[in-house]
Amino acid sequence: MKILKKVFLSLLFPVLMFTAMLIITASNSKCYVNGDFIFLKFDLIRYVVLDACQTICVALAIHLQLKNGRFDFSTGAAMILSAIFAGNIGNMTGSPYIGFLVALVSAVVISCFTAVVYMNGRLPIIISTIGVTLLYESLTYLVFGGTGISVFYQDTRLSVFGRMPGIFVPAILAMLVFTFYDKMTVAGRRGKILANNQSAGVNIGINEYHNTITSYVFSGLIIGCASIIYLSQNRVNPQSGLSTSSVMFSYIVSVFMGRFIGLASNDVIGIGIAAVSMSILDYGLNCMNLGAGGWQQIIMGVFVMAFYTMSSQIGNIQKLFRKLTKKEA
Amino acid sequence: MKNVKRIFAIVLALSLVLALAACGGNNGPKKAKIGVGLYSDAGPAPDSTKAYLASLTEKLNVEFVYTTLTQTDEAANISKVQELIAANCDGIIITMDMGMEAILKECQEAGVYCAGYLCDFDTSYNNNYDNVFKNPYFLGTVADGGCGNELKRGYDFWDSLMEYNEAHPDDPVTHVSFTTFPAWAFPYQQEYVNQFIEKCDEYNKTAATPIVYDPFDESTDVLMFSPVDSTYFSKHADIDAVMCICAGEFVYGTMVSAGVDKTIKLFAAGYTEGDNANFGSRGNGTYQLELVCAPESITYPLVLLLNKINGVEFKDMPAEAERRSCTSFIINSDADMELFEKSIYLTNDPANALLTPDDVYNLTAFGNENATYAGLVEILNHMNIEDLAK
Amino acid sequence: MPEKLKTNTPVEETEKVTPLQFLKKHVYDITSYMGLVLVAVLFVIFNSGPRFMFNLSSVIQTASVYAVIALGAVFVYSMGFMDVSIGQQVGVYVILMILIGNKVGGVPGVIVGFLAVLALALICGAINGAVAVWLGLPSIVTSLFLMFFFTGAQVLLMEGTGKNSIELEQAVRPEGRNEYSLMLIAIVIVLALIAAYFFKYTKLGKYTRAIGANETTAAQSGVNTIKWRVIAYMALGVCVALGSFVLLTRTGTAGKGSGSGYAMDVMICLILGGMPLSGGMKSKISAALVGPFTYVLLSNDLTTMGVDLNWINFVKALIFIAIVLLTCRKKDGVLPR
Amino acid sequence: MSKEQIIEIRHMCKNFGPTRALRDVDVSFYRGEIRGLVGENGSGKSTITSILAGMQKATSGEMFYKGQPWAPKTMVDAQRHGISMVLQEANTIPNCTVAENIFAGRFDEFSKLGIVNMKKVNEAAQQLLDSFGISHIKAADSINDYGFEDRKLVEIVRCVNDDTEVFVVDETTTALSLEGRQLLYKLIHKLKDNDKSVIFISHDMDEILEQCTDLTVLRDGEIKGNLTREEMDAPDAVKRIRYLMVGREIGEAYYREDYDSSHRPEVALELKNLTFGPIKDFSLTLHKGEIVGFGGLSGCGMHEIGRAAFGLEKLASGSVVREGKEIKTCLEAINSGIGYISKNRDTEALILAGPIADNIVLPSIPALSHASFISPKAEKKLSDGEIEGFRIKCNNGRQWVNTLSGGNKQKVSFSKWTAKDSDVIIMDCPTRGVDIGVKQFMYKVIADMKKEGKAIILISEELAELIGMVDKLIIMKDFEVTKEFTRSPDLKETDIIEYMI
Repeated sequence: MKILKKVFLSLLFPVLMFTAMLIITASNSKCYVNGDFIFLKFDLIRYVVLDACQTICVALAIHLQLKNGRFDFSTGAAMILSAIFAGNIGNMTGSPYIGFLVALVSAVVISCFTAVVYMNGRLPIIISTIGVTLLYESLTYLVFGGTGISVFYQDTRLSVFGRMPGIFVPAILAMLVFTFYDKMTVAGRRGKILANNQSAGVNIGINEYHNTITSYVFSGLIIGCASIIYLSQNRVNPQSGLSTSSVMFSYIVSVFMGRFIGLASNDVIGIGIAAVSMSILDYGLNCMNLGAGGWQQIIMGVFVMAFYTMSSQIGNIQKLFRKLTKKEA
Repeated sequence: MKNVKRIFAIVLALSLVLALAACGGNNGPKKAKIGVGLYSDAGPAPDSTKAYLASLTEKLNVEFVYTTLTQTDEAANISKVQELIAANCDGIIITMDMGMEAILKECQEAGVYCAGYLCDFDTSYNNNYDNVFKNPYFLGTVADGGCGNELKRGYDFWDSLMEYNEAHPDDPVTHVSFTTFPAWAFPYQQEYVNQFIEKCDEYNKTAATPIVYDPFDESTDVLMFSPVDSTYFSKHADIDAVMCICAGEFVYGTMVSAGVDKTIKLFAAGYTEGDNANFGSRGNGTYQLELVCAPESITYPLVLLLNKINGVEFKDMPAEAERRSCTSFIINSDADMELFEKSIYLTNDPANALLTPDDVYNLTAFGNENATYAGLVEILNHMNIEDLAK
Repeated sequence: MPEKLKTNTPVEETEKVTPLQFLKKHVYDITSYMGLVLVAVLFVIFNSGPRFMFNLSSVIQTASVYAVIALGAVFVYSMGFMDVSIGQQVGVYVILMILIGNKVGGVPGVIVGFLAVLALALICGAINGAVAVWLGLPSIVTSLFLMFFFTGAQVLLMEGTGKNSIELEQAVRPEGRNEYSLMLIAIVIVLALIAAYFFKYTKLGKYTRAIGANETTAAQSGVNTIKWRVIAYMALGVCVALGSFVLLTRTGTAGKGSGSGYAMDVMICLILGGMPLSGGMKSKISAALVGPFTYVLLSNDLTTMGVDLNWINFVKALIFIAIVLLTCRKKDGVLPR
Repeated sequence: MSKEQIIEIRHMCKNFGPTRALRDVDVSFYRGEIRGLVGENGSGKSTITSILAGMQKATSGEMFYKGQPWAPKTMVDAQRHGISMVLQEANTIPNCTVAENIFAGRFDEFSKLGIVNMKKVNEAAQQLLDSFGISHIKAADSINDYGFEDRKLVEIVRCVNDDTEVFVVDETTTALSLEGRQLLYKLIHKLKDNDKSVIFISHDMDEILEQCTDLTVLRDGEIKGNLTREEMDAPDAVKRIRYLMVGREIGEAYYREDYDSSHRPEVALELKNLTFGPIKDFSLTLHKGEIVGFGGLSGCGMHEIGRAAFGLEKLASGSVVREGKEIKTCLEAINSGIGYISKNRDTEALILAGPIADNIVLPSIPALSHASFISPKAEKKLSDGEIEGFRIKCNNGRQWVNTLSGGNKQKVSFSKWTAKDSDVIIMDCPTRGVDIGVKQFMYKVIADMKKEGKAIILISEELAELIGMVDKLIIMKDFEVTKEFTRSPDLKETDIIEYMI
């Protein structure tokens, strides 16, 4: 009974989203081509899978640090930089697997560097991560001739991790890594304690440095997963002027939403479901030719606001849940 | 302390340069510095342009500084140009028609000449001709694909398609769709589509198997400089080929993720790194046409700028700045691609350039008394794929 | 205080402050001022040629936009908040000013356009300040919302015109370059004086700093925190509107990308100027003047010094990290968040 | 009786920048004793114990533990070797389970290759809780489900185990209600009886005299005296200890000396039928020149009444009225001349990261503002007047509050309202964590305020203070008023306590 309820509450949002988009697209003439209703096509599933997997990876990477009390501004830049390493080396060796490996390794190294700057610099996290973001972005102009990488996603042999079924490998890996870190490792448990009461955590003997670096190793792994997908789906351009922050901000919707949906189950499932929901929304907008324009941005903005409002009212909502369950009992 | 040392070193270096310049006499062209505002940080076109220019520095006694302009922010472009002026540039080559009037005011104020490359300055040409093209500090521009009344790119696409169908009689392309960049950025791309349609309609009157085209749809087929929608191939069901008037990369990625890269052909204007792997009969065989502008066409603005800087002028120099078309590489066969792969565009090796430093030197008014503007314009007509074979 | 309790007990001897201690205490201010002096000296050295005045006015043109916005942003940053929507707001405002200005025509058009934009900016300030409190959101979320909203609005507005670039018909800047520079300097100085007055000698500055230092305490000491949050964001709004106007005077045109990156640039300017991102009592208005000029001069210096384009960002990043290491480093205790 | 020495400290010094917190301290602790440590704020009590328990390092000096040199790396390191410490502030971690709270520092004992076995952790934690006789706390529950008392108990469980040889209680009792104190007293006496050593730091003289077997007095980072149980039982012990602590005669005048409970006829503040949260239908009339005191355990609702009177609580019904006007927000309260000294001094009453002067003038800014202009001169005059009047120890008004000692901080939060010249002042635990010298000063200020005709609500957990200061004393229990007393020399703590528990 309890499980059924959880499933119901978790699936409520994507189902609503799907139904809403179905109704909206069905009543929009642009969604019919030669009388064919394009919303309900295989494209939907393919798009949702490809898009959601990417979103899940980035959102989990952001969420992992956020859960540890750190808003890491450099996640986007780390992803782009490791994608450039992975893409170029993968392209030279002609192997997507080596590319994946390089993505993981370089993302971990980059993340650890972020952690080292943060810890040894003893700077507020937002300032230190803005600093390393500038640094990583500048490096995108300096490594491999400063041209980013464009051939990787074009080569179907290399871009296996950008398509089905290969895309499931990094996505599932990211989810496993997150769950493993969060639920099973000493570092994850301690991270939670530090996030909730930093000085008490330190006083009872948690080594913050050790904990921070460990958390960055894990978030690095997840960023590696994100970058191999990004690399396999997009041309990776060098970046400047904190432009990678837009990567962060566009995926943060799913983090906020996922934390809210995750109340009924857990974060990973919540973020997964949020990613799928947002992908359905995007696909519906695409069908109506609103996918890349101004309206999509405005809708995103509304979602950011709506879901953060809901998650900031989590306490009240939880109380409501409890009341409801008590009544039933 | 370090800074003091550095400043000392710089002062020393400066005085050395001055001394050298003073002793140098008037044997070669004047030392010049040219700022180049490219449209992108990276990619084969910027890279090969830089490689080509680098090969000219010694012979022409010119130094190049680069910056990147934007397509959407005038104020940013002005700042970039101001930085180039601050870096002591004597001339500036620009690739974006964004805030030109204000940029030229800056140039005029600083006494710096300006010329265009890879850009037809169409917005300025139509809306602001007096302030831009009549400005004495704007020397002219060169763009591929024709400017104004010389448009013919739509016909190139059609010819290329015909060539493909002749080469593949068993599996001809019979159903096509289009993609373009938005009209506000590239006003002629719509015209190219119309050219293609005109040819196609004409062909279908007589042809045994007519070629069907999906009518151009503003909301689906115009790309906002981002990849084509995932729903594009649902909206254009049953097509055999995409006539991509813009860069092919914006379509190819979606083709790959939609799994249609082996079944649908791509005719594209604008080469991206790696396209050659899937060109013609190679790889997935997706790409069947590439239209590329030779980086050597930058010779046109460069020569005009250097003439001004050296205080010389062609006898037949037109009174007002012109925009000239240059021919482009039309690559629509494996053989063409092989030739293209040997060009400076892909090798970044100036030895493969269509023009040697001496050639360029001879095109200038200071390097060759007999050099003419007509001669300079003429070389722009010799940047075809056939010219690579020579 | 009851009179008779006042005794003559001497207040404890004032400790002597050694120069070293003074340096340590003011490392933040000193670093930011030294930074400005250094880049200014380099600027003079590398631009000593005939183009000195030209380059100086280029710097003024670029930096004055940042300075105008930063002068407003100081109020928001001193509360420990930030606004990531500044860039997109600037973009939309510039476009709106042109559209309205051209529709109405002439100088009145420019004025009407500016007033309309000012009204819009004030509304955004109110949203940023009040809605966040009502809905219990961190202020970054409302500004994220506005960022998305204005990104969309800018795209839609420009698509509506069907052009890459729109131009204001009425000339809004003096013809001469030097006159233009003087105009900009005058705007910045006047605005800086006004902002400094409000920051140092009125409730606005005192309350925003108090809110940044401890919002609960401020509320329990008689500060209407919602009201002053809204007013501070509105002050930023006024400055964003003014900054948009200054930006418009540079080119007289606007496009899809106008204003992009300004939110981050303004933040970097303020950090370079010595503004703590957490706000509070160490906030200072001078950051809004020192920062922008340091930032722009630095860019200019690196270009004139002939640093390769690809390396400029790298050098800038290193300088940024070095400055924050000198100024924001927390000595002991737990890792800062 | 010679007791076995367990800890010896030799020549310990500790400097915080230019401040010398400990000056060449020599002290020993023995098995089977409860050693009280007293001294004014900043005298170095907590510094000694925190160095002992591994929270920080000494600048110089040696420590010996069980005869061996002792240099703990962290608190956990110390705890593993048997030295544990409970702090004054709440130190549990919200949003985590009880088990995580107890074992977070010791996860390694339950993990292999960095993977922690939560099941084992929960089991071990429950066992531990049971062994302390607090089985009503469940290890797997979230700590958020438990109240303040229980959380403190969890903290104690976290600190004390079978291996504990030395147990440091650093002002823990100030934060505890009577119940909690009793539990703690039981625990330390049990430890003492088991031949362990307990170090007990407190500001509460009665508590020290009741619970400790030995006493050490510190002043300005130096040991000023040691008292045995016999000496503590001597009739003038309190006076002697105070003398050692302050270094001068305190004099008789400590609390108010008069027993005149009259007040002026004018009503200063009226609470009419307040209902909010668990508090139902509370009414009170406060007159000018009257001190109304509230006493009770920390969770009895008295703090909430204080907040409500200042407009900080959202009322379900009823009203707070001053001079005919209803007060709904703290802003209205301040404007109508009400001041509030929060018990959470560092988080609510003061801007720690800011100058003293700015703190003092903050409520007075509207009055200083003329046509938007606030004169720096007027500000300085106002703040300097208060600094002088309150004898706040500082270099000048630009010095930051977080550099001040607890007592001086509290003076700053008092002076905010005297500067504003508020007529009604609500004080919530105004002397919490403040040393005797400052306390005496504060009492004098309060008494003078009464004479000036100010109306005062004094909420306190210290009964002696209430008895000594207030005209009318209201005792609360479980959010209800159980008894009211009027000022009288005969009022005894024992009369009151029964209405509290």
